[in-house]
Amino acid sequence: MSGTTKKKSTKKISRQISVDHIARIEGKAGIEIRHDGKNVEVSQVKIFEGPRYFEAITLGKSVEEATAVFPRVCSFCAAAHKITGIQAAEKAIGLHPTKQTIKLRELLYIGDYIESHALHLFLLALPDFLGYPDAFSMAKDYPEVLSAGLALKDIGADIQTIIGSRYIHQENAMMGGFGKLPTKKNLEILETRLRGLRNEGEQALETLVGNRNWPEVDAKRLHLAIEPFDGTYTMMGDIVHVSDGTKFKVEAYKMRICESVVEHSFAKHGHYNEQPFMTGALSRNVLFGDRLIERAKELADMYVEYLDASNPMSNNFAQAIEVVYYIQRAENIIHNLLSSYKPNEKRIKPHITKAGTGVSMTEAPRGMLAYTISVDKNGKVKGADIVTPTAMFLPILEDDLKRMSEGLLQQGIKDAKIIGPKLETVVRSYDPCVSCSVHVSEIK
Amino acid sequence: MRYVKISKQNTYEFLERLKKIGTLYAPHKISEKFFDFCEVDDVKDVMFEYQRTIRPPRRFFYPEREVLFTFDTRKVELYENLPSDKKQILFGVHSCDIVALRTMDSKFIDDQPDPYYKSRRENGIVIGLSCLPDEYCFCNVRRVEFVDAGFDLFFHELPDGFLVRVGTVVGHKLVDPYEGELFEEVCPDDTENMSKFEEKRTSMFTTQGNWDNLRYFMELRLNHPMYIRESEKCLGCGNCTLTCPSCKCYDVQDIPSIDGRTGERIRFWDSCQFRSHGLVAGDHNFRETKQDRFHNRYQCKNSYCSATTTSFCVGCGRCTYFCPADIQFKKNLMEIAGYKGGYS
Amino acid sequence: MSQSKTQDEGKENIYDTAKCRLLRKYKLSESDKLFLFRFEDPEIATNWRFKPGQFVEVSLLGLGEVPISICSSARRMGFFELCIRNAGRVTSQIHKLQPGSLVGIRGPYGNGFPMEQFYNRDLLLVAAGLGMAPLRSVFLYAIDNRWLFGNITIINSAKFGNELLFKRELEAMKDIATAEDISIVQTATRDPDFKGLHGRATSHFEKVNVDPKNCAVAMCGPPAMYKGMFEELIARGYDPRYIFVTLERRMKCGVGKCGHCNIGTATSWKYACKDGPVFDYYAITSIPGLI
Amino acid sequence: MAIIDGCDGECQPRVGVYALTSCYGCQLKLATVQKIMEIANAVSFESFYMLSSASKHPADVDVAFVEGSVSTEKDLEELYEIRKHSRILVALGACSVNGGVQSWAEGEMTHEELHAKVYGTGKIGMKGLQATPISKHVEVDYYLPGCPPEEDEIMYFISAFLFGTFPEPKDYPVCSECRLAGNPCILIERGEPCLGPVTTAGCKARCITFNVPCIGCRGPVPHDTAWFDSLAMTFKNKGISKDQVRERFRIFGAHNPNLEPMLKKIYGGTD
Ligand SMILES: Cc1cc2nc3c(=O)[nH]c(=O)nc-3n(C[C@H](O)[C@H](O)[C@H](O)COP(=O)(O)OP(=O)(O)OC[C@H]3O[C@@H](n4cnc5c(N)ncnc54)[C@H](O)[C@@H]3O)c2cc1C
Ligand code: SF4
Ligand code: SF4
Ligand code: SF4
Repeated sequence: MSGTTKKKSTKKISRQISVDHIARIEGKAGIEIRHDGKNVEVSQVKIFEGPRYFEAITLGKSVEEATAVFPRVCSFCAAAHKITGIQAAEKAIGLHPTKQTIKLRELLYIGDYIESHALHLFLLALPDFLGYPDAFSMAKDYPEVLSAGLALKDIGADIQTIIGSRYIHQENAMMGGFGKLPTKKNLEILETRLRGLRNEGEQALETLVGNRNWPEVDAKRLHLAIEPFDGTYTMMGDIVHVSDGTKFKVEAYKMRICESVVEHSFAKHGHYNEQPFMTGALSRNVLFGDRLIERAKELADMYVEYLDASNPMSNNFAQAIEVVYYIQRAENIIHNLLSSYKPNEKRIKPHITKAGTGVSMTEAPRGMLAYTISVDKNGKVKGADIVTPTAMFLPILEDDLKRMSEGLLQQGIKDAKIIGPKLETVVRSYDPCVSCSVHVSEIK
Repeated sequence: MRYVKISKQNTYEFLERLKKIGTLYAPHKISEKFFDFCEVDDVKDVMFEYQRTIRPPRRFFYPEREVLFTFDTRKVELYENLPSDKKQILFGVHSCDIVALRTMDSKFIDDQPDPYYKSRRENGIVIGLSCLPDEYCFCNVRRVEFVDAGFDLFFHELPDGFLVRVGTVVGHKLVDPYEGELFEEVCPDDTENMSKFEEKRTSMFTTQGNWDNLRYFMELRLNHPMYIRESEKCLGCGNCTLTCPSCKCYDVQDIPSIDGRTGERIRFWDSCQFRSHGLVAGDHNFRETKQDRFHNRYQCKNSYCSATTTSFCVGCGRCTYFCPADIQFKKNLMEIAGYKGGYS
Repeated sequence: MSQSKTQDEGKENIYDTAKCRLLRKYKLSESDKLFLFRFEDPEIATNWRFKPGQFVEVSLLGLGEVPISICSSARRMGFFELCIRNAGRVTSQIHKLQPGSLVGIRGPYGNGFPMEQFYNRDLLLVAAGLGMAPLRSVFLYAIDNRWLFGNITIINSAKFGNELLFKRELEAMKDIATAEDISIVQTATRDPDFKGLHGRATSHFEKVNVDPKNCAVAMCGPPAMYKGMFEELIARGYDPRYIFVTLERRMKCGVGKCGHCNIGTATSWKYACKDGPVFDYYAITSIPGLI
Repeated sequence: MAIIDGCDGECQPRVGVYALTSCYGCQLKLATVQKIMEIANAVSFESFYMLSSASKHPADVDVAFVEGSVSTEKDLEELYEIRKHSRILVALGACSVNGGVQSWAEGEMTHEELHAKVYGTGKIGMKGLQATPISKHVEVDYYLPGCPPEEDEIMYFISAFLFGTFPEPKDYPVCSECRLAGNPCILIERGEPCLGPVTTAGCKARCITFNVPCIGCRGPVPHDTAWFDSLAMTFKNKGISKDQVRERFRIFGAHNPNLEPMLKKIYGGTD
């Protein structure tokens, strides 16, 4: 998988470390590092995913059909794409969903969080910490860890299935509401099940804490996250906070975060003020961690040294804390919903009379996700722009890889077989979503 | 026959008590235009006036999908999976559907009984309900608009309740404990009202006449152009057969499980409108084209069931009402047979 | 005949199977094999009876069931043979079975040939391809009860010479019989290299050694063959009341319930598995759609 | 039963899970089925990059699940490579079976135009292709349609494979499952364009059960029994415009060559 090859003769002697196919991430990507034995000249995450031109293929489609297509950008955060896309589309046509719809969407989104985080932590990241190639082999020695992970994945999936029709590509979530609302009984069952899963929720955190052996890639960095509404900690809001103290409205994201085409992948790269930045669970924690409540808050305080803003590996811990938090929040939301639940509330059918543009940003499990959708007066999509978290953090990820490999080289470690896997671990900690990153870009 | 009367108010109470005997199913409104037999949670949801349910009542005795056997390949053994003997009570079955159930019986019980169907049927209680036809109904020309067997109780609508015919011993036993309490005697006024209801009902059927010679014309006009014209429209989706109360085709499959040795032998409803229905090895198909399959249903539904002395089609109108392509079964039959008028 | 593990006395599940052990398998052609089975349960083995032309449902757990005609003599109690063509999902796996394996069998099903009506008559058996399977059973029945039948002629045809089923068995039969009362005609319809007769069954009537007026005809082959044969037979003065054919249809249950084998029209609606698979001349010619 | 010829049921089948260009939902579905651990016990995953660093490529496998459409030359090379090393190749999911949402019809905008529109000209070294189903390039032994495929169909396929066979084919539409599920018909009741009548069954009418008309993610019913014309005719009679019908069919079937002729036949020249 990894190998050292000599580069064609250039002036300096340049050597290469490459990982052809990073395992245990969503999508197909490789790493390429070129160095002269001491300094790294090039560090790239090479993305081999083919382009899917989502913005282009949805052009001219009726906006409702387009919102069915967008989530196909990515399966790991299909609900995130679905909801963000729908919100942007609703804003474009001036449709205001009901309170209940918004709550249910948040619940659906939480389902996505729990499933996605559980999957990442237990099946993709933990094998690194425990020293296995995959979860299957890990299962033999850590059956209870894995079964906790699977139980969490299941509840996340079931929340999405019950609200959204399935846990990948939820067709039931539509503009204006839902085709059919979950029954009261089903919500009650979910509530009970969530209550029974608190221990499982902490399992990932405990295992991670017990096996802290991550590579060091400390470096100061910018964090960006959306300020959740209502002073809570959640994925929806209207204002982006930057760790340098600035703030901007989500509508302004296109001006603040610029994307550019790079040579080595179909994914575009995002920068804030010309600087690479981080987004994701860690950034949320850094900026809004103080809003966590109850057990999640306790845990975050207890393990504060594991939540180091300058170390991307901390992202795993921040995710583990979010799992605990969101189990609790889902339970609370269901509880609230049930007190005045309207199971027969009708979806507001979109009624399009004039052209418009809508912007929506949410925090997907992996970080900020932005949608801009323009609709003409016939309800056809005139333009779409999607910026995904992975596209935003790719530059800083590449910087981290550079720092990491330079650090190792300076320690005298030159063997690609050792460096390769360490680099992979760094990539994995970001929980990148490669298919997300390539299927999107701007149409002018 | 025994006749009793029950008031509307007491009917709810009666339904409430039926729930204690077993699982009670009755027609519910499931959307703007559709009804279905659903398990009764709140008796107030039961619909006493409805035209036809989207799923036919046969499914309570012959479910859409059931496990016949489980198996173990190491022992080469099939383990029977007979249904439990829990009671199922169907309230609100129209007379056409009751006759349709009897046509099912003729296939599944009378000859080499199917143990699954038979057991459910024995544990089932069928309570009929009178109805008023709409333009899709033609049970009258199928001669099944009034049934005299195949139900345990039959409820006839009166202005202030129901006149109940008691059809079987099971029916008597349902009435006995509440005689005097919920059920009262039938008085001449009630009979008068039932008479009026029946009269009104008869006049409401949009199709009149005698259809007894239909199946001969079906055969004499085997190549009627209607088949070509209408099968063009057909979506081959099987809705007509799957909603039909007297269609019974099924397929059987073995579904192995991931352990590599056990599994289930299941059966599930099939439809003659599907390509594979007449397909045999070597890709030869006895009903090759959509038109062949379309034709097949028309012949099958109009064939004769000796047990009920009616055609298998009981004129419930489902296959037309639930056809997404809007193909009109009754109208097409009338076209073939050359029957006039009466269609709206 | 069915036996079941969990059922009460007297209650029977018509879909349950009885275990049969594969004793031997023989290769008949590239795609056909002959399988010899015996019932595991001695009681079933001694009591099981079938009529020529009937079929069984062979069940391979995890794969499904297929209808297969019984092709052996009705006399050999407890044992029966099936000639199976490798045609798909289930049959290909049956072909892979090794002697000693167990399969599930239920049946026999279908009406079979009305052998009693054939008594004291000559017999003409016309088979094409796999059609020889059920007819072999008829033939063996006549041999076993030789005194009940007159002259016998078999016309066995196949596309290619090496696809002629039971070719050698039939040849051997002829050698043993030497007598003129048994005639075997084997012909390949599309095989110029075949060392034997060529052309369709209808073109070899001169070799048929039966009395048309007093002969029973049993046929099994593709529907197209029946049409030609009917014309030929009627023209030659065969009694239509004694002409029988067997039909193939898709079947799942074998007992007239699953509906796949339905044939006919509104006035005569038939199930090939129960009302057939053997039909007489008048049924075939009066009910549209049978062939 | 012997699973693999010549190993008497003793050896574990080797399985590879690969992705071309896709959203990874199908792999995710496979990775998250309830009985994933039982599958992992029954087979050995030689290549499953999403879950295991012990993955090899290429790996000689008995069954290869291939997700995604062919959208770059690299995809194509990889697909050939996979085919060479696999005994049975399964197309997993809509992209791989039919091309998926990212397959668009040439003509309206060519691939080059599209590419230029999104990425500008020149800068990217890699070459993209018009997304195509894998069956366009290699022989496919089995199809598991759906976006994403259904859990029970994945399980049925794997178990059937362990039994030495394939699942029995489905050649009927979602519509029939919709009826069995007891859903009210959206097309009849609301006159909305539902693709259930032409879409391969297997999802148990998942979306319609949620009151959402089918968008055809499982692709057309096989063996030419998807009666597009009849459905378009029905849509027309319900007053649905040509444009709406086209858009519906195009979500998952943009590359269908019959689409435009069919629309022309039913709707004539008008929109
Ligand atoms: C009365 C009768 C007698 C038969 N006798 C013989 C015989 O003696 N020897 C022989 O080799 N074949 C015989 N056949 C044909 C045999 O049943 C088919 O070849 C066999 O079912 C093919 O099954 P498969 O699963 O291997 O093929 P596939 O093509 O994979 O079959 C797929 C599905 O189609 C069904 N199917 C396919 N063909 C038929 C069919 N003809 N009847 C019912 N279901 C079918 C199977 O049950 C299976 O579920 C007979 C058929 C009938 C109806
Ligand atoms: S054929 Fe049509 S009208 Fe007749 S019983 Fe069946 S569904 Fe009803
Ligand atoms: S809603 Fe769609 S799938 Fe369901 S019956 Fe109607 S047309 Fe068919
Ligand atoms: S109903 Fe249609 S869109 Fe929904 S899952 Fe089934 S095939 Fe896909």
